Amino acid sequence: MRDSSRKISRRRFLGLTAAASAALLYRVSPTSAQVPTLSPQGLRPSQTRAGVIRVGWEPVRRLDPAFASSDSEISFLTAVYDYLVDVTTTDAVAPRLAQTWEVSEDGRQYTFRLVPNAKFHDGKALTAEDVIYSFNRLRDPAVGSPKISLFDNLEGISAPDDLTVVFTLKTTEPDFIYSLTDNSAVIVRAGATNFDTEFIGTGPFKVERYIPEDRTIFVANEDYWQAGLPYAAGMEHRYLDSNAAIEALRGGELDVVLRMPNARFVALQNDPNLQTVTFPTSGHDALRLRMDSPPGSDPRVRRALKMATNREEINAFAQLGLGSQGRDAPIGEFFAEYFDPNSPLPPYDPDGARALLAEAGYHNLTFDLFVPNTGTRPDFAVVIKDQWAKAGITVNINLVDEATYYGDDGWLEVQLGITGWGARPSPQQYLDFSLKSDGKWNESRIADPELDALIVTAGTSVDRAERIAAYKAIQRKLAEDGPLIIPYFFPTVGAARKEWDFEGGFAVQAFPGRTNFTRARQV
Amino acid sequence: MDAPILSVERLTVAYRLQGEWLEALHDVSLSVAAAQTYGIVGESGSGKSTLVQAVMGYLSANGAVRQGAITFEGEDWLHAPRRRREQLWGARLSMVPQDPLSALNPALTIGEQIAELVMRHTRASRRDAQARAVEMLKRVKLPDPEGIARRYPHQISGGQQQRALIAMALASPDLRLLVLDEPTTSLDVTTEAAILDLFAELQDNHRAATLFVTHNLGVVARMCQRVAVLYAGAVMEDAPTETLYGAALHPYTLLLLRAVPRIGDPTPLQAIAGRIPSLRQRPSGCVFAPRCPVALERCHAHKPPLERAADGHLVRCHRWREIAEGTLRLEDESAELKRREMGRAEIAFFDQLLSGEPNGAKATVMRAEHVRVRYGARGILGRLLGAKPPFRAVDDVSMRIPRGKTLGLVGESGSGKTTFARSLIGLIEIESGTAHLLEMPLRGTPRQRAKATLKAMQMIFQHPEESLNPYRTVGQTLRRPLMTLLGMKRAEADRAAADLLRAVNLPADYLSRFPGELSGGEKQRVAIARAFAAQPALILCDEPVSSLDVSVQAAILNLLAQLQAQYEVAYLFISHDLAVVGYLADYIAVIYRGQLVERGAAESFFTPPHHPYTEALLASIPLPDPKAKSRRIRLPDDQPSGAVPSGCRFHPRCPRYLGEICRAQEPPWQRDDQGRYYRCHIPPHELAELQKEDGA
Amino acid sequence: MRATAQPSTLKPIQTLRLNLARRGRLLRRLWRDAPLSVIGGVGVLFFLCMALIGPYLTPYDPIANSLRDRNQTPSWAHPFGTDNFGRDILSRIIHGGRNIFALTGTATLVAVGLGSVIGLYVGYLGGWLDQIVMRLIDALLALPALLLTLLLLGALGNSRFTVLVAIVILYVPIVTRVVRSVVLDVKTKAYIEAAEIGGESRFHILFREVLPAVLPTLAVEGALRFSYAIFLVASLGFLGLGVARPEPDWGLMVSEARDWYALSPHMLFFPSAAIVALVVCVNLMADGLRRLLEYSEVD
Amino acid sequence: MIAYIARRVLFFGLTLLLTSLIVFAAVRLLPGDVETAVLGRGAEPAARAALRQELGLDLPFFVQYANWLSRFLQGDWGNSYSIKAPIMPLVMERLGNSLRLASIAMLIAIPPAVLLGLLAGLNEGKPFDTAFSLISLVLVGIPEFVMGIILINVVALEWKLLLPSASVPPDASFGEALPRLILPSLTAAAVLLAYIGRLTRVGVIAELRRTYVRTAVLKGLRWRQVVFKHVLRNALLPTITVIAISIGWLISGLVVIENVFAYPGLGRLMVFAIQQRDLPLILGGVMISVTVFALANLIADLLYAALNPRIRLS
Repeated sequence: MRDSSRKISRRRFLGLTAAASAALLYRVSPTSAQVPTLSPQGLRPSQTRAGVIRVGWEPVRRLDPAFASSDSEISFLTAVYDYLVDVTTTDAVAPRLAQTWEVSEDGRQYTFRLVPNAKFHDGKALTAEDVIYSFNRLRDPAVGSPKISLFDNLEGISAPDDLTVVFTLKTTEPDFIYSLTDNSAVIVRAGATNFDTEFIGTGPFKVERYIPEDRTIFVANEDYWQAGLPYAAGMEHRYLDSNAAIEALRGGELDVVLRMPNARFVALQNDPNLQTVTFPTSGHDALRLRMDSPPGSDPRVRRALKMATNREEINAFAQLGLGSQGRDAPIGEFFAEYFDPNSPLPPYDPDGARALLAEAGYHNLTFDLFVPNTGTRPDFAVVIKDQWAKAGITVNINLVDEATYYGDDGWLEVQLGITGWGARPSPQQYLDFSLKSDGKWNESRIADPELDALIVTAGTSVDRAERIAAYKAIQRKLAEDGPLIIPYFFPTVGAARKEWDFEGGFAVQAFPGRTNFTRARQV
Repeated sequence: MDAPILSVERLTVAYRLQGEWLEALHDVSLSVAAAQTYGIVGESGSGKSTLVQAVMGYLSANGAVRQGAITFEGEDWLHAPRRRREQLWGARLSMVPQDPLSALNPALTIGEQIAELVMRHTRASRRDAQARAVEMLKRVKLPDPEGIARRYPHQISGGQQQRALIAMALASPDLRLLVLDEPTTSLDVTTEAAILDLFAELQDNHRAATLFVTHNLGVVARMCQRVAVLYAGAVMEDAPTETLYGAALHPYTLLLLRAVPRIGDPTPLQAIAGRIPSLRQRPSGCVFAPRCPVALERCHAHKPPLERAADGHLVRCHRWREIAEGTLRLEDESAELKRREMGRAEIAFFDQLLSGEPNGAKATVMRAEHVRVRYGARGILGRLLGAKPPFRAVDDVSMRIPRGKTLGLVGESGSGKTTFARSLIGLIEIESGTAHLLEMPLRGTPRQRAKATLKAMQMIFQHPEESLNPYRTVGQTLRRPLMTLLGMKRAEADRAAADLLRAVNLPADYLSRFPGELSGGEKQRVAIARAFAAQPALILCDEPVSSLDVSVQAAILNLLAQLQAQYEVAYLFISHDLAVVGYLADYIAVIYRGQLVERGAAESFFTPPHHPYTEALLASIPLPDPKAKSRRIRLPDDQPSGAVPSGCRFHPRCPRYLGEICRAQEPPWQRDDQGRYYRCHIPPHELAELQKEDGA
Repeated sequence: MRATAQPSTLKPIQTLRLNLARRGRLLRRLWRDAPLSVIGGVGVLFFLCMALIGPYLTPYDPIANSLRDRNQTPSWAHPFGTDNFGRDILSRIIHGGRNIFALTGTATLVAVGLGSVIGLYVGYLGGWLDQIVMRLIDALLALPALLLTLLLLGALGNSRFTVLVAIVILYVPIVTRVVRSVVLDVKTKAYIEAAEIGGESRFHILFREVLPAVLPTLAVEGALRFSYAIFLVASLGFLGLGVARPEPDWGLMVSEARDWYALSPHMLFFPSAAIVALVVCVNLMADGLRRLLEYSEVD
Repeated sequence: MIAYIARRVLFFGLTLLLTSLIVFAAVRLLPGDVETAVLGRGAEPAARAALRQELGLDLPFFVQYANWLSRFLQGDWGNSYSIKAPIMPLVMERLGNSLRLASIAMLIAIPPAVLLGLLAGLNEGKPFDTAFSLISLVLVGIPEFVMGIILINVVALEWKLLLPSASVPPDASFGEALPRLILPSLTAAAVLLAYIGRLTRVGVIAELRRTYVRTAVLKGLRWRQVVFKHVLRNALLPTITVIAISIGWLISGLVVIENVFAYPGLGRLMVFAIQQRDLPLILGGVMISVTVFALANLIADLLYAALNPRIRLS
């Protein structure tokens, strides 16, 4: 179903959920939990590997990095290949195949030094050429990867020597390095083509057997460049829908399940045999109103709507309290340093809202709310309908099939809609795409020069403080009378059987597929 | 007479149908002694099958003995526990059922089915049992007993199956009681005769008591020393055979005997009015009263007791004394039917199979010339798609029927008589040859035929149950032909339909009835009415009475005769029963294996010489008269669906088989001095001689 | 024994034309022999009524949500409790039932209608036409029901209408077969031949003479098809096919409830129960019809 | 007999041919363009055209069909669009799994079904029969997915008796596989049992009414003999056919069951294939399951003929 419409590819890039099955909930994009934060020389004494860790995923379709997108697919890549650089939960970029790197003065040149001892599964040593091939492949229109525009700003890649790679940009872009952490940006063997059948990477696990629609069996990569990793002797990905996965987990048939409906997760939380975690992410659902036509064009209306909305309740209902509270801006506590917890949100006050609307000349206002029928968006819509009713606002919910919602840019046209936004390592893309007057997907048609200026500063300034200030300013503006209502940020959840101990604690990446299991040890 | 093997006293059996108990047998008593054959005669609904089940101690689940007793060899058989009965069944008392094929297990070989009985009751080993089975099969005169023993039921002919069942019934050495439940009803006359001989013969050596249940007065007359006449669940009369047929005292018995057609006896049959009461409508008084021409008040009011008229002669009638004294005569109410004598010309017309002179044409209703009909498909593809192998059912049959006359076509099952009729009316296509109806060619299916043709020829079918649509009222059924063939308006048609009903002696209010509410005879009357609706010139009567009870059959035959006189319609009357045909037909043709073998005017038909086959037929018919000694000409059982023999088709079974010539050449038509034609190599005078010898 | 037939032993089709008393007799007899089948019939009627008038009785909108009472266990206000959207499960089941009846009912009727017409002609005419049609039917029947349906859903798009079409395509062959077999038996009966030689039109013969004999069997077959259709639709709903959220569909409800099994099992229980109950009732009813048919064939 | 066998085989082939035509036609009707499915998005028109050429998509329908058929018969089933792998081995492996499940289900279902049906038939109208009829009726009425969910949650998760998911390790020995297969098999078996049981019952009752049974009884045979030697012989013949037919049902049932239990069977593969509009995969899968079904019927027919003297000796 996922591949049925070419629109989806852009959605993937956007990180919007492309799920159509009830099982698939959110897809969010890279940050990182347990990247190897050890220096190349500090190798731990290799120890006996034990146990096969069994992880439940929805079935994989494409295993070509250029096209892989679902958690299960990315998880497969994470196991078989390595990224050049990874990101941590704290939004910091971490070394992986690149042990060190520096950015040139003008911020247009990124130079990476590769680890010396990385070998592909077929024994060939990793060289700069492989890195260059991997990224050029993503940029090659002939390949047709949806990620192609990630590297629009990339001028070229060069290799002064076998272990050094240099990326040259057209213009400065502080967040460029995040593009190198993209899900698809795994390093493949130079010249490799048929990724759907040959799986040769430098990663911690080798593919022993891939059985489409059933499972993949991995074995530990004995001479993985991070000596001693992985701890497990093997890993198995089982491909089944979330219901079956959860039953299997509870029945001891699986060890880890990272994606499931909230309801399921809540139920699992009090299972004695399981350890569960939830992490906040920057992925969120945004209710947005078009500002280029009444009533949205009237700031009082936008403010009134904010007043009529009880975000806590929405979070509690739609996310069962698992999500982190949103404040109507795409910047949440996930971006700890940019987040402003006391932006001037108007307090919840239905009657106030009613009055304000009346003042604006709107009595019994009526909206058609368009909602993709996936994830918790319907739930969100349902609560809004309920809450706004108290402010005398009527909402007619139109649940539409997701493909239809995004199909033919309908989502950009509707007056009032709920759009899902996947997690991103930096808030900048949200702003660039949807809140700049010339934004690629400016759904709300917001056109505020002041805001535009702030967004540019935030996106380009090399001065950290300046950026932070800009981000906070943006949140303030959006809080007062912005076109968005963002009640929550998705959690990412995970459940694992207690038989497994995760070094540094059981953690799940914002994009669960990026979670790697090299440090899981059987107890 | 020594102690009876079986004695039934005042037996009353009832069935529980939808919550109410309905009596099927009422106060029936009888006793059978060793070596005695005791006949039970009864029409359908008389309760004879119930009696059989009761005697066998195997009533169906919803039946129960309400009162009375059954004693078998002095022991209380009625209350014998299941185990005990299992010991005696097959060992001391056994039964020969009515329909042999369904009575045999299709999945077991004949030998096995006999052997298992032997093994159950004697300590015989399997091999011995098998041997015994073969021996029994030999005893019942089956050719190649070993072969038969190894075969499965569907591989042998009906007659052979019945013999096998008899072998099974007699397999036990210490048999005491043999119950024969209509053992020959489903068989052809010739086979029947052979089987009856077999019984008679076997009886002498097994010496068991025999209870012979049948509807056929002829069979009883021939087989039994004593007969009980059963009607509507009660014994009407019970007497030694001679007495019963000679000096019956019960009106029912008397009427029944007058209702049976007898070979070569033109006197009108006497029908019994009304219908046999169903279980629910049993009268409170004498069960026969409603149909009895001489019933009085008390007959309707009180059930008459079963009285001893003379030694060993019991009768259940309020007025038997009057009958005995001769003061009460039963008037003959059936329509005055005098047989129409046939003139030479007419006979000549019939004799001339292929119309030579044109003047014959105007009299001709139907003429068929060299008609051939084939079943099944040739062609390998046809076979692959499941068609039967080709088989010629009618082979070069020619005949002519003049206006208002009846041609009787006689033959056993599979002789092609029905096929011929169906081919005329278009239900089967004619392979070759031609047929004309009033000089209109008979070709193609009814749909392809002109209204005029359809209108001019109609058909009466064998089974009343099937000839009327159970979902349409009599009115609807009769209305159709009037509207479609005569183009009447609805109202007009309804009126005409009512007239038709009256014509067949049914009340007009039957128009609103469903066939389910009619008795067999009544259904057949409606079918006849429908056939006459379009006032056809020719009606094909396909065994119209063979599935009816004697008392009803007579009425139908008379009705047909009367209608013919009235409407001047011609009949092609098809039957397996020479007596019936002889009663109605002006001209008789005998058909064997798709070919006419003998034909001639009815009045002179029954005097020799005859084609050997006809001779065998005649000899086989059991006469309803104990004194009549039947001539012993028997045919070997026909083989199941064998290929058509070369030369004379009859030669494999022919008792007068000459030799090579019969196998080699088709016999020519020969004419004897009475002007009868037959197809045989034996010249008339020789044949006459031969047959006289046997006759004497 | 050939006891001449009594009014009470007439074919069902006739009893319809006959007076209530007789029908009453039949039913009473049925009640005595197989009370369950009567109960089943009543059950089906009940479901039917619910489908027809239920929607007007239920105070709740099957789609509207009310947060305050989500995931409520059964209570007086919500006899079957509420789901995760606070929708009244009873109301949803009732509306779902309506959809099921509408969909499977129509589908079954169409299939039975088409099937019997084809069966009548093919069976009566016989010959090559018959052979060809039968081979086609064999071919169709060789396709496992669900696969064929999935195939069509893929081909014609995932909609209720497609499901309807699928059911029709699935059941026409089966019905045709059944009807044909009856026709083959009936057409040899003398009364049909009598009609033929009476110059009756083919239409008259098929629909006036033959059809009545087929009807009883058809009734039973129809009932069976109906129950299978319900089954199929439910299964599709469960696989998320043929229906879209938030439509109240029993199968879909079950699959949705699966997420909530641990938190509020009643969400799973009631729709499942509804499906089972309805299917069982229909089967029982079919059984009853079959018996009525048998009665008519007794003596 | 020969004619009978020939006929059956002929029909078998004919049926498969027609079915393949139907399926092929249905698949061709599927929307969503093949090129995108194969080449992925953003492929140049040139490449697309080339592919159309290669796949012969621009040929007339019947030519396409003929080509496909000939290749199919030669075992060249092409590559799956969605899973970039040759179809035949994939389908065959899945078929194997499904058959494993099916056969276990039948092993569980058939013996008791026949036995219970027989007993019920022999005790028609008695309490046992009534109970059997009712229970089987209910079983028939429970959809596989409901049954499956119940079994999983109660047997596997509450009672911890068996394993909830049916995903069996690829080279697991039968022993290892069994505990995982029992639940799904049971689910399938439940309906199967009821279905076959009911029909056996009907068959037995019908046979008991036949006249030859009376003959057998009146030979004085013990009831046991009558039942086992006479009635069963004939009553069980139709059951063969019934079982063959129920295989068809099984194939459908498994689609649901495999999805409930996440069992890597053909059914699950088909649902996926149809969702993915993976034409060759759909064709391969459907055709193979059709063949299996038709084959089962063929075998049943021949077996029936072999066991039934009326056909064997005609």
